[in-house]
Amino acid sequence: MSMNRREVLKAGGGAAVYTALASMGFFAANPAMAAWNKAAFETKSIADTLKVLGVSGTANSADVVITSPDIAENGAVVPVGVASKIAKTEMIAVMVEKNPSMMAGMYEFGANAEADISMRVKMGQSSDVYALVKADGKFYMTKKEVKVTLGGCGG
Amino acid sequence: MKKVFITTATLVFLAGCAATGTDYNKMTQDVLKSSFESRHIATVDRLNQDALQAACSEAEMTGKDLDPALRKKLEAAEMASIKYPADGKFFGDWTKAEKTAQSGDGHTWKKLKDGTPNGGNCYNCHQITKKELSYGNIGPSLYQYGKLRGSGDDVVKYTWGKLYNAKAYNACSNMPRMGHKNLLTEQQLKDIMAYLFDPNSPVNKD
Amino acid sequence: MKKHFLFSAAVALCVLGSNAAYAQKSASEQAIDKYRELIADGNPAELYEMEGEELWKKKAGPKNASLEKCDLGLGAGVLKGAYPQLPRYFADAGQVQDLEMRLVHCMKTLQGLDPKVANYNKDDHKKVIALATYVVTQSKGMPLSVPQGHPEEQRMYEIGKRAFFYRAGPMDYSCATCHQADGQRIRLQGLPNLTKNEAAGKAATSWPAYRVSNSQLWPMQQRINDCYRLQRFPFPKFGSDVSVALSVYMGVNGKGVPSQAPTIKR
Amino acid sequence: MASPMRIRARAEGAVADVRVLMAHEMETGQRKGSDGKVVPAWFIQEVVASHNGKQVMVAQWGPAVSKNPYLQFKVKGAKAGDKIAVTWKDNKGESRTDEAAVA
Repeated sequence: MSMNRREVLKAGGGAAVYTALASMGFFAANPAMAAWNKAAFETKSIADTLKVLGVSGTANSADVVITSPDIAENGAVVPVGVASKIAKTEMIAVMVEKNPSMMAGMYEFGANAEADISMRVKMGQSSDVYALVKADGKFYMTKKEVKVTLGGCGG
Repeated sequence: MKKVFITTATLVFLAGCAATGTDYNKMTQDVLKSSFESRHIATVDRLNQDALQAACSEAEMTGKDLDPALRKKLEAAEMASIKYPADGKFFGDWTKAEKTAQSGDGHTWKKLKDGTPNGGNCYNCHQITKKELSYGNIGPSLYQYGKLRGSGDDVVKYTWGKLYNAKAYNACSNMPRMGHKNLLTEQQLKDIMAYLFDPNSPVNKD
Repeated sequence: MKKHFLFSAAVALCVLGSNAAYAQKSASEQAIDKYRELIADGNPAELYEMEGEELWKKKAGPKNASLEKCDLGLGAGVLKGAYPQLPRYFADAGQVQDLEMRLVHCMKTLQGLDPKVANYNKDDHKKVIALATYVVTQSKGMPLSVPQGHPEEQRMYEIGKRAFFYRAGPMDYSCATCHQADGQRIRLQGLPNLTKNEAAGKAATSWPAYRVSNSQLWPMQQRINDCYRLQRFPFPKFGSDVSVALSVYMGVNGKGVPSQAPTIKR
Repeated sequence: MASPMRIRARAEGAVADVRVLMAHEMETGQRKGSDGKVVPAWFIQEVVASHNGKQVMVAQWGPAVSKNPYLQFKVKGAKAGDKIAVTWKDNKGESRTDEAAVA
């Protein structure tokens, strides 16, 4: 049942997409290596992350919406959704500023996907959650604060 | 709707009373004994009730108040258990109290790591500071405790007593007997006292 | 069916309307409600449900049998509606059993296994949880109806009620300390009033629940077990009578409430 | 062996809403186990989604994604009966692919 990555790419005819993504700098250039962008997951600040991703500047946009609770009852599972209404959105990245590994996830979209994802992240403490969006070659960023509380009984 | 619920609850209790109550009490004891096993310091002898626990369990199950004479007797015994600080100093270091108030550690099935003090579980039931939003409401708010009450000898002594053994003032209080049952150390109680009364602690200042 | 839903909606409205605490919900409590709403979909319990279905249908043990002939109270292999009528008295076992105990009973008698369930959420107990999750899912929305026909079932209710109010241990806590009044919270965690119909029914049918705080799926016995830990009682053994008695007490108090399990919780 | 995913895909007009649950520990590599030793990092790094064999989304994840990950995304032009496939691959090289039909 389980397929390795290359088989999936072949089966899905995704090699072209893969190359295209690699050229965008989000995946390692060498397809034989893991595509995972290690550097982007090791940054310690928003500024560093933007640098690693080759982002020189970002604009604010009301068309990028973060859906998350104001208070999370438990930091182990914090729902975060990001939707971009900006035309030609190619990528959404979700970052938690105060996490040791602040990059939570990066999503690259084909033309047949809507730029609208939801995921669940761990948060060690209350923090701003950032959404970085790339659309038509330009970058947009927005943020939302999520407070993490201690939920229930002790013991 | 509320009325319906009350009626149902009453019926349930009556049904319980109509049956041979003593037998069920004995059966409950037997079931408790066969159901639990000792783990670390939480040994099976914890299932044995003292007179106060037994009286309050019965009162809460039947929904009847304690007999006034019994209440008086129980409260007097608890009052006699209260030990005031030997050095006469009620106040410790308020900066150490927040940790105790936050923590729910201790007294359970697992040994705490060496050096970890028992927690007071305070926030589980009480609002204490403005900053901590995650607080329970089983006990009254303690926010601005000293600011609202001052720090006269009477209120200080009463507060110490309440922390040490809340049952001395209300036999079936939900609050644990923090000093009497050695749940917290005298020093921890002193630190909490300072937290509640010191005008510079976040309880009163924020 | 339609009528049934209308009825529960009416009950829900009444409860909300009569509950003063609801109107007073703080901003924090409302934010927590939003959080719970957001995590409600995509309950990882579904992963266990899939695993449980496999375990139910797969031949295993010295007798090389599946659990498909397991009698959960409504006849061999009947899943739908079985869970809301548990715990119940089983003549073949000579005792009142809850779902977890009954599953272990079937693993022993049908498959010839001797599942190691003493360690909660470890070893074979994880399989029992997966199986329980599969079983409860088949009865979602069906009304809770824990039987009280057999004298043993009645006896367990009476013992459960006494155990519920039984104060002991260094903190003098009983189950009732937290669960006999409306609108109470520990920290921000609302505490159901288990002496009342709606709250008792919801609580009785919420487990197994996926606990996001420790990423574990907990069945009812483990929930009760952890309450006793927080009460600073000794350790309730798997399948202990006190656990079953409390389940019966809650289940009977919650009669008629639609089953919710599996759920997701803090 | 990795446990199966739960994939639910529902057509809502011209768009299919896809919800995926994956069974994975998602160890951060920063947590200490009961023996006091650091539990090594073990988490899903890539997720690839396709619609009738055509890739729609590729995600890269870090260790901050919660245990037993949940992912929701939207596919344009997916109709009832269409196939949605999801593959994940973790940092140990293990992977899993599952498929579901759009309802």
